[in-house]
Formats: sequence, C-alpha cells, structure tokens
Amino acid sequence: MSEKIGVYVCHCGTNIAGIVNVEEVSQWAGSRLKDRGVVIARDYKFMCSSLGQELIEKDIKELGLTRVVVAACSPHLHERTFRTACERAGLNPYLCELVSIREQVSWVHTDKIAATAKAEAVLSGGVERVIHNEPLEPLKVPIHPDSLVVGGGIAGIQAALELADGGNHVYLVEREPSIGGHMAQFDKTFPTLDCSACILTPRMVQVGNHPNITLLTWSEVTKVDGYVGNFEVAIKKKARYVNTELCTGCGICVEKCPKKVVDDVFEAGMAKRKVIYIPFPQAVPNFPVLDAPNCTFFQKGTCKACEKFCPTNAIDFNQKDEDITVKVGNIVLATGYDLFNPRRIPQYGYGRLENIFTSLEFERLCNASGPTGGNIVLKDGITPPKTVGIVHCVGSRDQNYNGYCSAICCMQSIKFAHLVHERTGADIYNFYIDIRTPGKSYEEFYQRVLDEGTHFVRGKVAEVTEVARSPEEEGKLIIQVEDTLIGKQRRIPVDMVILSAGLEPRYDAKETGKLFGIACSADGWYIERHPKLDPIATMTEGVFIAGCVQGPKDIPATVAQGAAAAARIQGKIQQGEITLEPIRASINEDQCSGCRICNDLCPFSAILYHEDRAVSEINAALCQGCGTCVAACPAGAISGTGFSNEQILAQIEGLLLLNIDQKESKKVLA
Amino acid sequence: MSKNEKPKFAMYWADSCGGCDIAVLNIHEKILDVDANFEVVFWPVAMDAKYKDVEAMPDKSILLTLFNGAIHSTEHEHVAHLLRKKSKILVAFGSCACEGCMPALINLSSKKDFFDTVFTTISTVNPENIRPQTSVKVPEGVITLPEMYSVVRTLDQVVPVDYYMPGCPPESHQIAAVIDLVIQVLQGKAELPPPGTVIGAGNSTVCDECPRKRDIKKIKKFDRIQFIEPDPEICLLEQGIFCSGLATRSGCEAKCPSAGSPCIGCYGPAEGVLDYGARLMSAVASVIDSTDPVEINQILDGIPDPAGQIYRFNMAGSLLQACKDAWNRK
Amino acid sequence: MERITIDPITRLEGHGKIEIFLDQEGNVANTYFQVPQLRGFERFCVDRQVEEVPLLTNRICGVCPEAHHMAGAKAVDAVYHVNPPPAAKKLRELLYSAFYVTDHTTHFYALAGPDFVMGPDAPVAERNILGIIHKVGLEIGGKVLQCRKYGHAVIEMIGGRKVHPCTSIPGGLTKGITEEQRKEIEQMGRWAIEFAQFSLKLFNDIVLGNKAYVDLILGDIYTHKTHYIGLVDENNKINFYDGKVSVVDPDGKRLGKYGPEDYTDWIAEHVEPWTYLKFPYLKKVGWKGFVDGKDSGVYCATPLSRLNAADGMTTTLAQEEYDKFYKTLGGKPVHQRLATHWARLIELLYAAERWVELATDPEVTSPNFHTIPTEKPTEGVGIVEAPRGTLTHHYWTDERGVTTKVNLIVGTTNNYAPISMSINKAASSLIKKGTVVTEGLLNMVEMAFRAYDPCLSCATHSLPGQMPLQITIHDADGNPLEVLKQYC
Amino acid sequence: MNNDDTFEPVIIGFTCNWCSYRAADTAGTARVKYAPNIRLIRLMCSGRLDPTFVLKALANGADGVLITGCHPGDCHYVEQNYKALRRFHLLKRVLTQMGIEPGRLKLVWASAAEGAILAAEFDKFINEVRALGPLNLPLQKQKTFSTPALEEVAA
Repeated sequence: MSEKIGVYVCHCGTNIAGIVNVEEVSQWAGSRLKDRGVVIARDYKFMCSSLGQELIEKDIKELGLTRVVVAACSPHLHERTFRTACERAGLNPYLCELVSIREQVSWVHTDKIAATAKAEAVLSGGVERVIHNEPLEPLKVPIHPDSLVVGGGIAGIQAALELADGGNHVYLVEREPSIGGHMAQFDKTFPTLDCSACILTPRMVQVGNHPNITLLTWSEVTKVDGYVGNFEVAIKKKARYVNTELCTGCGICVEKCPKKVVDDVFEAGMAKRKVIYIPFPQAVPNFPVLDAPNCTFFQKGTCKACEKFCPTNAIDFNQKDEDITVKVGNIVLATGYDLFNPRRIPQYGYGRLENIFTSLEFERLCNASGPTGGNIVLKDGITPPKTVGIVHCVGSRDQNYNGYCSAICCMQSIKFAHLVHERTGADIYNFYIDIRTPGKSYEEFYQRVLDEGTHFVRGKVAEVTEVARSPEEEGKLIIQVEDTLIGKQRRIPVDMVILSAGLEPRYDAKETGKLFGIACSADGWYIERHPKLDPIATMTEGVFIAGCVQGPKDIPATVAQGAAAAARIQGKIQQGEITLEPIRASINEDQCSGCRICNDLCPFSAILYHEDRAVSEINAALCQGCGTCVAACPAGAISGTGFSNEQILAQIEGLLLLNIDQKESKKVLA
Repeated sequence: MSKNEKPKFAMYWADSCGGCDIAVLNIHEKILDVDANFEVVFWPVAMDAKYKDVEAMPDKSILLTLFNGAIHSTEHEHVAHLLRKKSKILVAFGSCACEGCMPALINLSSKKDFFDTVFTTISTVNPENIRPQTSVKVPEGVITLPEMYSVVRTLDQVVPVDYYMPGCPPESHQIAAVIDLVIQVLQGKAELPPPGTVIGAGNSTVCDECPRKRDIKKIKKFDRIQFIEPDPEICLLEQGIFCSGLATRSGCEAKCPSAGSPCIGCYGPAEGVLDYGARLMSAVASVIDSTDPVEINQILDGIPDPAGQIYRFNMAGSLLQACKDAWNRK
Repeated sequence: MERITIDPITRLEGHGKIEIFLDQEGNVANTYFQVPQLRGFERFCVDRQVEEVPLLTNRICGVCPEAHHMAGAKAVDAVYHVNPPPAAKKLRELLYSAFYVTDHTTHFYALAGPDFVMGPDAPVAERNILGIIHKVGLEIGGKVLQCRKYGHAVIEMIGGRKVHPCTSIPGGLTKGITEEQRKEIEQMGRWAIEFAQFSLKLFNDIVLGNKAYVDLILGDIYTHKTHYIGLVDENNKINFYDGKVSVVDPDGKRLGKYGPEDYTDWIAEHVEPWTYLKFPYLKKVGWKGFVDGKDSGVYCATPLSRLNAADGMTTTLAQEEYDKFYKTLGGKPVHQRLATHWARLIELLYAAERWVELATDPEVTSPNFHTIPTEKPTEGVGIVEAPRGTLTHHYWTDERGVTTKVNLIVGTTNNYAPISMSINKAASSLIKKGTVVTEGLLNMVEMAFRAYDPCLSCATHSLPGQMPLQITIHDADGNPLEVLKQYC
Repeated sequence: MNNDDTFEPVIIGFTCNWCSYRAADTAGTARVKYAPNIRLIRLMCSGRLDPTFVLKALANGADGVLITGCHPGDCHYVEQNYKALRRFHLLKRVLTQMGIEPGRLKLVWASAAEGAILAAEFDKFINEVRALGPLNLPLQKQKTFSTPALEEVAA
C-alpha cells in the first residue's frame, strides 16, 4: 500500500459526538485500517474550523500525506472547505474525500453502538475510495462575449438590455412578429395600476434601436451546438414577404389588404386583423408581416393589393425562410408561458356560453387599444354588465389540471374587480380558495378593492350554468358555489364571468428544453440548478432561464430574473474564461469498438462518432459528468473521473468491510 | 526425465468438449512446429501418457501447459493442482478454463435438480430411481467416481493462472500466433507479456471487427433470428437481434455475425471488465426506446432468458458465479 | 482380489476409466468401464431460447459439434413444425459430409492408426500421430493435415466457423454460399475422394497385408454378436443426415425402422450406480445385462453397425468397397469390432463422394435458404447419424419457444454396453494367470474400445470430468498390492 | 451466519448527487430517524448505476441493494434516470433467474425535498430484506497471478 492516508473524524460539537463514539471511530481507523494505508487518524471538535483545517494542512506537510479522508458533515456543505485546505498544503484537492457521518449517521440514528459501527463502515468506504482518487485539474474554456436571448417578453427584453448596456453584443430571438410578449397585451398592471404599454414600450423601442442588439423577430432557434462559452446556434428567420430594408412601416399595405382574419395571438381572438398586419401599433420592429396561409394571392394567385399600393416596393412574394448561424458564449431562455385553456373545464361553460371571458380576453376587453376601445361590455358590444363574477384558480391548485399555484391570478383578479368597478360600477363577486398577496403593497391593494365593495366568496366554483331555477336567474349566468365561510351552497346570477386562468409551460417547452439540453420538472417548468441558491442557472453550463419558464411569477420577479441572468453572464464574460468541474467521462479509443451504444445516450450531445476511425469521442467541455455512458459502455472503454469504477467498487468493498475481518461487519449490526 | 532437451509441452482437458484440442490440431502444418520445438509430454487426446508419468516429473519441468475445461469435479481440481505444480507457464486455454463456458450454465440449478433431471428423462428406465454414487460396492470390491461439485469454477478460481486465452474454441490463427510467440521467446527473440495478460485476442470488442454497418441504437422490440430475414449489411442489434458482439472481446474476426448469426460471446469480456453480463445488460437496457415501466417490461419480454443470454459463456466467471440454490447446497 | 486400472484412457475424445478385477488365480473376474463425469446438458439446455440449443449442444463435443448442430437443427425445425427449403437441407448435408471426411480421417490417422501403423506395443512416445508422420513420411502426414484443412474450410464456409458451427436455425440457415465457394468446395471434394481411396489402399497394404493384424481382427478377442442400428434412406441405403433408423438383429435380420418421433418406442436407457453414464438398449428386446446375442437388448451404433444395418451405399465407389468388405470378412453381418476401422474408411469414401454430389447440385447456391416459421413451437426430435453412432436430440418448449425439457441420446452412449463388453472380453483373453501385464498388453485392451472411437465428451454430455484408468491389483479384500500398482 | 431472529441485513444504497443524496441530507437536517442497516454511495446520477455495482455488492455480502434517483422527468441530466429504470428492470429479471429474491433489489425515486419520505423508504426496505433473511453468497476471491521467471523460460 503505497498511499499515506490521513483520517480526520469531526465531533461537530455534540452533533456527531452525541451519538457516534468519535474517539473510538478514529482509533478504529488508526488500527484496523493501518494496512490500508492510514498513517494518522485524529478526531477534533470542529474539523471545519480554521484550527481543524490547519491540523490537516500540518499533517500533509509533516507526514507527507498523499490522501485525506474527513468524516464529518455532508460533502454538499464542506467538501470545498476541506479540499481547499488540502490545496493550501500542496495536495491536489481531489485527493480529499469527505464522508458524511452527521446527516447520514448521527442525526438519523439513535443506537450509539450501531451508529458508531456504521460510522466506521462509512469511513472505511471513504478510505478505500480515496486510494483510487486521481489528482484532477479543473477544465478552463474561453467565453465568447456575445450572448443569445430567446424570447422577447419582458424577461428577455430586460436581460438583452442589461447585457447590451454592459457593452456586449446580444442576439434577441422572438418567434412572433414583434417583441413585447404577454405584457404588451395587458391593460393595467397591479398593484400600481400604471398602464402596461406605457411602461413597456419605451423598453421595446430601446431594444429596437440598441446598437448592441441584433433583433431577430419572426424567427426561431432550430439547433444548438457547442458548449458554454462556445455555442453555435442555428436560427430560422421566417419569411415576412416584406423587405425590411425598403419598408418604412407606413401601413398602407395593411390598410389596402382586402381580407380580415381573427387575431388569436395579440387580440386573444377578440378581434380581427388584416392578412398583412402589424400586430399592434407599438410593435417593434414596426414592419408588417404577411400571413401567407391566409393570403388570397398565395391561395388563388391573384390580389397583390399590398404590392400594388406599397410606395417603396417592399412587398416580396418570393421571400423565403432564411437560416443563419450565430456564435455566442451564453444563452438566456425566456420563452414565457401559455395560458391554461378553460375549455378543459367544461362545467365552467367557457366556449359554450356567452359572456364568459378568460383573463387575457378581459385584458384586451378593458384595454383602450383593444376591440372595444376599453369599454367593458357584454358580447353584444353595447350592454355593460350589472353583475360580474371573477373565478380564481382556474386550472391552478387543482389536482385534475395543475397542482401548483399560478402566483399571479389572485392579484390579477383583484385588479379586474377594480377595473370593472371603476368603469361599470357593477356588482362584483370574486370566487377564491385563498387570497395570496405576497408582494410589495399587494395586500394594501386587496384592502382597497375590498373597501370598494367587491364581494369575496370563499369557495371553489362548481359550475357556471344558464339553466335558471327562478325568475331572477332568467337570462343570467348562474355561478354554483359552496360558500365555505357560511358553509352553504349558493347560486349567484351574473351577466359576465371572468375566468382567471392559470399559467402553463409553453406547449413546446419540452422540445425547446431538449434543444438547449435542459430538463423540465414534472409540471413542465424548466429545472434550475438550485431551487433557492441558483434559480436562474441550469444543469447545462452557459444556459440560463428567466421569467415564467422557470415557474409562474409576476412582472417584478420576472424582470429581476432577466437582470440576474444578464449579470451572471456579464461576470463570466469579464473573466474571459470559465472553470468547469473536472468530473468528466472519456473514451479509450483502443478499446472503443465503435458499437455506438453510447452515441444516443448523452442529452448534451457530448459524444460524437468518427465514421472514418469508427470510434466515438467525448467532448470534455460538453460533458456534464453524469456517468451514464460510463455505465453503459459494453466494452468498458469509457471511464469517468471523480466517479471511476475503481473508486465505486472499492467504496463498496470498504462499506462492506471486505478490507478487514468479515465477522466484524456482521457483528456490529447484530 | 525426457530423452531430449526440448522444452516440455502439455495440454489437458477438464470439464470441456475437446474443441480446444481440435482447434490446436486445426493449426494444421503449424502442429509440426510444435513437434519441432517441444517435447509433448502429456496430451490425452493425441498421445499415450498417464498421470503417473506427470506425477513423476520434477516440479516446474513442463514449460507450457494449455489447460482447457472448467473445474467441476474433485478430479479436475486434483489435475489442476498437479499441472500447476509441474508447469512454469499455465495457460487457461479456451472459454471453459477462462470463464466456465456453457457447462457453467449448470450453476443456474442445484446439483439435486441437475441429477434428478438427467436420471429421469423420458427415455430413462430407472425403477429404483438410482443415482450414481462416488463409492459403490460391487461383488468384486469397491469402485469410486470423482465427486461432482455443485458449482462449476474457472481455472483461476482454483489455482493461479499465468495467462488467459479465450474463445470457444480459440481461433486457430490466434493459437498459431501464440505458439510463434512462445517459440520466439525460447529463441530469445521476444519477451513474455506480463502475467495475467489475456493472449491470443484483441482488447476491443467484436463490433470492432464486424463488417456490418452501425448506427445509433434505439430498441423498440427484441426479435428472434428465426423470425426475420435480417439485412446482411446492418448491425444485428439494430435489427432487434440480441447480439453479444458489443460486449465480447475481439479476436475472432466476428465470424458469427459475418455468417448472419448473432455473436454469442465466446471470447468473453473485454479488457478490464469485471462482469461480462453486467456490461451487456447495461448497454442493451440503456438503449431501450421507452420511458414507461410497463412498455419497458413488454420490450424485455422479448428476451425470455436474459441470464442465459448474458452469461452463456461467463457464468462461472461472473460476480455471482451461480444461483443461490447451487451455492447453498454444499 | 486384484484390480487393474488404466488412467486415463488416451487417444479418445473425453475421459474414461477402466477397472479390471482379477480373481485369486489372476484371471479377470470382472471389468468396469466407468464414465466419471456429468455435465448436465439435459438440465441447463432447459429454460433457454430453443433456437440456441443447437449452439449449446455444439459444446457437448468439440470433435463432432457438427453432428450435434445438425441433430439440434432438425429438432428445432420439428419444434416449429417448419420444413427448411431444399437448398438449406442440401447445404447442411454438404457441411455434414465434409465433416464426416474430416472426422473419420482424424480418427483413423490420429487415434486408431497408431495401433496399426506403429504396432500396438510400440514405445509410448512414438505411438501417436506424430509417430505416424515420422514413420509413413511427411507427405502422408501432409495429406492428412490437408484433408482436415479442406474439411474445415467447407465447414466454415457453410457453418460460419471451423469448430462449433453457428448457422443452422429453425427453418434453415442464416447464410448461403456463392458460386465461387461452390466451385472451391467441389474441387476440395474431388481431392477428398482420392484421399479416401488412398487411405483405403493404405489400410489394405499395412493392415490387410499383414497376417498378424488380419488374425487380430478376425480373432475371437474382438468379436461380439449384438444388434446393430444405423440411419438409412427409403431404399435402406446409408445416409448420415436424414432418413429412418434401421434396426437389425445379430443374424442381420431387420427388426424394423423408426423415425425420430418414435425413438422412445425403440430405445431405452438403463442406469448403474457405479457410472455417471446411462446404458441405452433396445426397449422391445429389453435389458438383460452385459451379454450379447438375440435376447439381449444391447445394440451397437458404429460405422460397422451402419454397414450391417443398411443394404448398401448410394455411391458407386463406396458400394464397391462395401461389397469387398463383406466378401473378405465372410458375409453380413460382421461382428468383429476391429473391422470397424475398415468400415470407417468405406464411410470416408462415401462421405467424400456425397460431398461432390451435393457440391455439384445447382440448388446449393440458391438464395432461398431459410423459411420463417409460422406455427406455434411445441416439441420436436432430430436424429442424425454421428460418426460414433445414432444421435438423437429431443426438445420441448413453451409457446414462447423457451425449452421446458430436453432429452439427448448421444453417439457414443449407444455403444456404452458393447464397449464395456469388448473391454471385458479383451481383458479376459489377454490377462491370464502369470501373464506380465505390460503397457502394450493394456493398450490392446484399450484397442478394444478404441475401435468404437468412443467420444466420451459426447457420452459424458451428461457428465463433466476426466476418467483415470489405472491398473491396480487387489487381493480378495480389495487391498491393492503395491508391486503391480507401481507398474505403468 | 446469523440465524434469522438476530439477523440484521446489510444494505447498500446508491444515491443521486442532486436528489436522493440531498434528500438523505434533508432527512438528517430534520433529524428524521431510520435504521442504521443502510450504507449510502453517492453517484452523480442514477444513470451512472452500473449493474456491476449491484452484483458486486450482493457478491460481497450485502443482503439487499437500494437504487434511488430523481423522479421521472426531474433528472438533473434531463433523462438519465430512465436509463437506470431500464437497467433496473432487466437486472431484476436476471437476479430472479439467479435465484435471488426480486425483493432484494429496489428502485425508489426521491427529490431533494423528500427527506422524510426517503427515510421511510429506507426503513420499509430494511424490513422487507430482514424478512427475506440473509443472502449468504460466498465472498468473491481476488484473482492471483504467479509470475513465471522469464529467464527460466527463455533458458
């Protein structure tokens, strides 16, 4: 046994020593594991204290330790601490192992003898493992200063602007003809009630004019290659049939276009638009888009009205989709959310009964630039409602649809109540499960609306029907609900119902995630690197998430994440290069038979196959170190640093005390 | 002692089929080189020489012993120890000695189960339900039989082994190459590889030598060779046939897949592999094209005998070696 | 009582152990031919995918894996009730004929030859194939090796590998052959015919030319009057791959013929506690112990038996030798075991001729070499004539085609009883009171069973291990007397 | 070996660095108690789980093996836990053929938050294996090599 191993057992005050006989463990290691290379075994009150660390550094220097095992708390807490200590003493940090005898022994077991025995086994496993540890050097890769932001909603806009203002180039990709996202569709924003468009459009214009931003609307990402610092992204620019070089955005083509279709996107189906159209007046960029599938010329081969009237001959029926490739160092995914479709809850009557609106439809209804010019009226277009029912949690907090809370519906519904009250003076009923107002001056806004006399009924709406049971219900929408505060069933007749629909991941979130090599949770929201400590990074280095892609949230939180993502990227760009954990897989080409089993196993496309030599190879910078290919290689040709077969197999032997007398391992548990 | 000074050569079979011996004869005229460079002192299939002659030899007096066959009886173990003692270089020759080969599939059943099956077959007339005994009293005296172990073992589980030469049987061109090497060593023109080396084989896997075209693997269904007309150009696994080539050591020139028949794994695990079957099952399972447990199991139903598939040759050499019953009855 | 053990029996494939007990006078009281290993194929071939069993049973014997592969192939065809296309059948038989040539050559030159060419009591060191090569000259040795080379070339072309072929599957083969290969095979076949004729001539000169040997052959020592069986075609001519098994009694009278499905009506196996191997016998006649004659179910399945059980050969040259054989040895049936070596060479010639017949059949290059099974798998029996005797494979499966039961009656096993009897008789007549038991003398005992070319790895398909044959002399209490134990 | 009334199983548990290992930490932090029979090994992902590890553990004296990983869809490496799932089902079939009770191998999904749930699963599995009794497979011997003296050979 050529290694010299130092073993350090931590009391952690009484956290460990209270259950585990720490002295015994360290003595045991010193004697029973001597012939495994343990030259020194100490126990200390707080190993993580500077004195504890110095103890280790001293032994490394004086005893020439070649390996270190610390038995203390979870590696997730102090692995770095002890590895850094080793590094200070000139020992490669990866030759140090931290085994957990606190979270996984003293804190979860009560029998002192058994706990001590287990601590010994766990320590023995660490010792056997560390023998096979290899000195590792972190990987460093250069960072390309340009960035890609996907999604032109407020999150993407914020991220793009922060990066661009920081002096770095940004590609902002948006699949709709204009940036702005959902926020551009809103009327007022809670709780301050300032006009959504008024605060958003300046930002949009900034983006449009920013010298550091290449704005790619009506475009989609089709392929992502490479790795952090060095991504190569293929983007498809869909044909607008409008030459943006020539177009002045005068809008004559729109005016002259003879055909109208329902606008399902911006107007949420509440109004019509022309076939060649600018989504909304403040759109950025302000060029029209021709909706080819609906265009008479593309259908029948005649018309071309737009072309005839265009003063700058900007209309180009021969325009084709264009594929471009950009190189970027980092990526922000801010592709937002879809609205829950209330048709999925038939008993609420949406789509079946008149005068039932989704939250988004209502936003348009009360928006000054909307179909009714901001007049809140029934479908007939003239009659204002006398009573309005607002239903919360539609498709949220509901095991049949989405279990989670969509976070914004309460405040949004309260906002709606205020707007209806303000503009119609109608009677308003809000139907809620719980009111959630976790935000600056949210609760105050709720109080204000309560004071305005809005009725709040605590109970989940069972049904919205038009089947009247009494004369006063005739011609009304009747909301059937159990009022849980008074504990009885109620039927409330109203003229208008607003369904505060929940937020859902984009219908294509999974595919998009695959494209960028990041994962969705069971709910479909993208998984952050850490739910608390790192909510904007992902498991894929260099790919960040901002806004509702990570989970439902309101505008302030969304903006904060957009800014945060930008700040993180800026930091990386300044460093110029990035350091990667050296836990990576690699293929021994002599042993690789080119069977190609591994080729499709890597979600990060780190494995490439060389037809010519008929072998596979792993791109270390792309590899995330999960080890799946190592476990799958039938030839045993792939090895993984940090978690090699030798390390794991040795740890198994250690844990089972194969390295010492067998009876021992059984007796201690009996 | 021998009359001439040529180094001594021995070949022995334990629990084996004789195919290894035939493979050696199949080196054709090379056999004459063996005769020219060695004194063949013990080789039951080809010449007369009894144990006593071997026992009479001084220790380490045989230069090279090719030992084929697995260890399944007291007799095998005895000869293994004898030849280890008498040989300078002991080679585990062929799949049986290296990893147990098919005879070790018997490790999947208990000894009782095994004897009961054999002595009650449809054509057996055995009214007193007789089982052979290790010692039987006959009118003239007592005669004995070696005892069968309940678990077949590899040679290196019984005695230390210097080299391993896999294959069922080893391909003749590989044998010829190894014999050339040894002769060169004798003439001081070459050096022996380090002890424990696998000789007469490659260190990649059969796919490396397989002429079939390979693509990425996604398995939706396992098929059986008799039910399809496989495309002769394309990887059999990609056509749903459970081919063991991907996990099996190279060196055979991918004979079976080239002949339209899936590799069955006779060359054993690739360099440094601890458990052959684990490699094979891990690789194949990893590329099953489903994330639904129910569907995964439906797909796995396409392999009705997984243990037989992945441990066809490697049972004795595997980590578990034998089924629980075989272990538990001594 | 004295005991002699020969340990191990050499120059046969597998392991063997012979116990010889002497009485007070020093005459042989009894002999026991033990097979001391059990490998358990009947057990571990169960629970497997049935299409693999022909690959597993290959490993019963590395000397005649082709036989097991063929019997297995026919059994799995039967299991799936599928009839392979003509090309597949012909290719299989072509492979099989080439194998026969190789195998019979190996046996004659490497295993049995030395006894005749070098003489039964030549020095140990010379009594082997290398000895023959030294004696009869390199160019004959070369011919022998050449013959094996050709045989294995054909086996590899059709079977995929030289040893343990892998191409037979339910419904046919996994591959065919090209016209180029066919031409090559044909040429090698023509060479093989010449070689077979040469071998017969060699036998003629060295053995039949030597009175001592002829007396040895015709002498009573190596004679047994038993039943004989062998595979024959519809005209009762010898065929190795297909047909029915013909059964004749010691007078040469045909008791009948059975097809694979009926084997259990004809053959049964007897069990003794002192050996791992079972003793097959004719069920209809019954087991009467180790005795010959009409009333004993003991039968024999060897080249000699096949000649006795058939009415002749389908090929001209072999037919001539067939007639010469019986003319020389005084009519059918021939009971002298050593004549088996001659019979083997006649089969060698037949196999070579059949090889060329099939190699010149245009159909063998057809691309239609596999029929996909459509029936539900159930149960099937496959029978071929292995060089060392009729070979029967019987598999049962569930509806997934996974084996639930396997029964095997293997070439050499057929001859277990007659071999035991031959040994007994040879020993009794050679070892008499006062005779010094020489190694050569013991070798002549071994010759008794070597004539059967017993393949004990085959026989021991149900046994693992190795079989010591040592000579020990025991007093009446069975205690060994050192003096003779020292010997050999 | 132990007779069953005093029998205490030894169990090896494989955990994923991102979910189940953190869940075990969570259990600790919350002082949730479970039996000491289980000893954990940290992998980066359940996708790293090589059936060799399970066979090795059983052959080296473990009475049962627990595999844990992120919930389907939650894998930190997108979809690698599905590979573990596939291997698990095949391995279970092989072990069954080897006469090893399927109950000695178990797969449990646990997120980093599910400390208490995982602890309960530990106890459940430990009891299930205790009920099965000791596995008692002989411990693997290491292979040993004799070194032929090369000069002897060349001589």
